[in-house]
Amino acid sequence: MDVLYFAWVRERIGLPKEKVTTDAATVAELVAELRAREERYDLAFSDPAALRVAVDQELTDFDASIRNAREVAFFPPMTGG
Amino acid sequence: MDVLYFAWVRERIGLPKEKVTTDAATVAELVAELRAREERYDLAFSDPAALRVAVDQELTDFDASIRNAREVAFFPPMTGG
Amino acid sequence: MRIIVQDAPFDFGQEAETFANGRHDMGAIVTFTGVVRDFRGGGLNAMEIEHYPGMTQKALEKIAEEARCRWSLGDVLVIHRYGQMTPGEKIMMVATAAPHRKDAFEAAEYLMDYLKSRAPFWKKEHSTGGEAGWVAAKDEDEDALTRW
Amino acid sequence: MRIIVQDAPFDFGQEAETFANGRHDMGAIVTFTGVVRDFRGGGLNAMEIEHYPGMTQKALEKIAEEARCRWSLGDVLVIHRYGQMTPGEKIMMVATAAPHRKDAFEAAEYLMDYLKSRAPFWKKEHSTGGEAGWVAAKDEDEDALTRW
Repeated sequence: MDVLYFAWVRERIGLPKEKVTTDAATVAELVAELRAREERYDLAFSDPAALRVAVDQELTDFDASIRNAREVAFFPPMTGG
Repeated sequence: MDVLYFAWVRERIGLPKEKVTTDAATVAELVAELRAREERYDLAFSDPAALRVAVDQELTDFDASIRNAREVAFFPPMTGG
Repeated sequence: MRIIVQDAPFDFGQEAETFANGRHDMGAIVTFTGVVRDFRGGGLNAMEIEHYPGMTQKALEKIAEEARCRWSLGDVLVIHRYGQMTPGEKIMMVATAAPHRKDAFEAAEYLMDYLKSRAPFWKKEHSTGGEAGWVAAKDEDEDALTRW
Repeated sequence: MRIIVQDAPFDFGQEAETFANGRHDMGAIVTFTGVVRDFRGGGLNAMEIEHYPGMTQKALEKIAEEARCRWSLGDVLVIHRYGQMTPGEKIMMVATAAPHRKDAFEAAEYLMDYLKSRAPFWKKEHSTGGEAGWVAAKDEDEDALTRW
């Protein structure tokens, strides 16, 4: 699946998008996998309360399933308007 | 003093403005004087709750003094906007 | 602050653009525009607005000043027409500029609520059938003032 | 209904005018415009807005559709820019048309509240001194959603 990062999450991880192959069933499991990879991931995800997630471009939460998901995106709380 | 009429008050009385010489101390006393004049005045002022008054171009109520007033205006509730 | 009372039409887009431009300290601009609405299914030939010339400008200025006291505003614009208008024509507009959107929205709503029931304008509708009638004030418009 | 996401500037006056015109059944038009605000006393060089291209349009459409379900609206317009902007430039606008002013105002405020915290935009401020920082979401913006 594609994993996307925006705003300071993108900056901390150092890339906007990557392909990830995972058996994670939920967003939270995917986050745990990513954090275990490298320090920059661990740092970016260190405060989950400061993050928002969208699965297939719909806002959801960290308990959400990512089975069959094509795209998961992580970002800080939005500041539009 | 000048007495002005607007909207349907003007139409019922049949004129927009007239000079009135009066000893009335309040708006209510002026209204009583006008009603005693002719039926068209009596009709126009028959429901005081349906009327609003301005003394010298400031909204006020029927108890207001008109001593030294230059201009008293009667009209229905406003419908601007 | 600009308060304009006129019989001529006004250019809404141009007024909105001018009002919104060149203010680097105001993050939020709200406009409200009132349009002559046709009766359901047609039948309104014209809307006539009578006003009290000596009092109108002062009454609008007082309402706008009160809004500036209550909210943090950078600017206020009020334009209100009188005379004859046809369906689709713009009757009036207000605009507010504020650092924050809450102030801009609340002040614009306040201006509209007071302008509806405290500014000396009266509307008369002329139907295509030739009948004419004064628009009655609505209880809900008077009630709207109680929230401020 | 028009939902536009673009990096180019938009012509606020023209958009407002076009939106407000030719509707004989809508008595009330409300617009909100967000402007890049300079820091108090100057110091903001540029505002950069990042967005999530695949999701933005859909998220805005969903918010606008929800507003149309909740209020009696004739039309809705949302324009939101992304990319680099300087102080005084317009970031976005919403416009609502309704038979009555209460619906037009409430729907515009609803659109703004949701657009602030539920549409995938992120603001970064670049100071004249060369520093840059992401704008933090405000608790009050999240709290604003609870009123709907």
